[in-house]
Amino acid sequence: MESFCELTDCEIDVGKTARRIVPESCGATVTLDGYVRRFTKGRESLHLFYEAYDEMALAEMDKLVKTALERFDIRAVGIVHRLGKLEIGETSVVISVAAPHRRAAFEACEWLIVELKRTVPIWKKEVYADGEVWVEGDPSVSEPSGSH
Amino acid sequence: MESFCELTDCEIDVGKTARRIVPESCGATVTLDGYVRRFTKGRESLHLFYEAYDEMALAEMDKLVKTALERFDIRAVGIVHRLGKLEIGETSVVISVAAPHRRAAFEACEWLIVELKRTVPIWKKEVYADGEVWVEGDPSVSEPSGSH
Amino acid sequence: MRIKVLFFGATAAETGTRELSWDAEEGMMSIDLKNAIFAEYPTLGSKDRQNALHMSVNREYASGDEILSEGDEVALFTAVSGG
Amino acid sequence: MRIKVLFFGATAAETGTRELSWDAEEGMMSIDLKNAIFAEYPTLGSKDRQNALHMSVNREYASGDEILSEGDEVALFTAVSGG
Repeated sequence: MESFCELTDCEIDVGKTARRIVPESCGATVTLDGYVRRFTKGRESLHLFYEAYDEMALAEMDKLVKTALERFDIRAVGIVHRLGKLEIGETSVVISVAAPHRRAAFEACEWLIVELKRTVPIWKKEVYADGEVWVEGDPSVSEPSGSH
Repeated sequence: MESFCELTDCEIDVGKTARRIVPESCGATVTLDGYVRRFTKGRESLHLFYEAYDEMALAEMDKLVKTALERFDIRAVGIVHRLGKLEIGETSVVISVAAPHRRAAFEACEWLIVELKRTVPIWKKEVYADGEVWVEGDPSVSEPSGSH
Repeated sequence: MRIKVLFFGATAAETGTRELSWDAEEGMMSIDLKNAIFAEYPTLGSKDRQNALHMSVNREYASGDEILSEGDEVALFTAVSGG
Repeated sequence: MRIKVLFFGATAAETGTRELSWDAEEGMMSIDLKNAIFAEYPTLGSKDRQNALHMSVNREYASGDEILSEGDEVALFTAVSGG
């Protein structure tokens, strides 16, 4: 069973992504589907735009998967992050974790999204009716050098 | 946005199920996909068979959804449980939880599967090459009268 | 009065039936019906096993002290194993 | 020696460029290149803002004490906001 990390400019099929990692030794897959909210802190987004440092983002995602496979009793991980222009409600990121037992899958999935948001070089631009803003991550949680 | 609980004799499309509950106020959906393991405690299952006390199972699932919506900062829940004969790898249960923020979705999804396994009147029969066994839940965790 | 009694999964297999109409005395408590069913179906197993079975009355988990009425639906089943 | 310098998102918007070839002295430390870039692009903001920027060298997060070599790839970017 192969884990995978991908960046894509196309719409993500969450169900298909999750099903790609199901090994026979497993009993549960936990999937996080993150998508574009219409309102952020009360302000309405028209759409979002994601940009990545592609090669480094893939390398950092691979590191996260490797660490998760060592750290949790899980068998496979699939991560897909969308890039480019996203409409409201479209999926920006999917993280699926398959495990023999669900507890480890929940833990690993949540750990992976926290780490992805902290370390993987991808940036989000929010586009409003009256302008646009590149969102900066929380610097207090984003100290990637401490984790590698 | 409507939450839903269903029993079905047909294959479950996990991705479609998860997408039915996405409201605009949300940013994350966490989905548990539980499926049939080939091996349970080292013994190989040919297939599984699930049976429910349908009306009571739906009523108990509705109670769980209601409690989850009160207890966690989530907006919608979708639960589908498969009944009848299931082949190895087929999905037996899907629980999807949509929330403004992912933390509550993870918590509620995990709480719901634990409670579902404890209180919802559905039973599993494991069919082996040399016989079949109705699985009994863990009586130490299954004391539903205490929770209602 | 008539009580509808249901069995599922293991209890259906052990009693060889899924549904029956039980003739009960007016005002019977659910625990007494449960014990009467155990007396009728020794295949439901030992006392310990019986204690591990759950009972519902009208699709709600029952504690045993429910007073039954004509047409009530009572089910006896093992600890659930869905999911 | 030539160093490939990359900007993304906010830093690309602020410098008006996404990639440039920087002529650096042999054996330069990454922190010194970072400071030279800040001197060239004051639009990258205040000292505090600069301190909040991340640097990578050859697609690994950098601490500043890396010795640079011909052809290295250095990127400057804000705290990440994917997910």
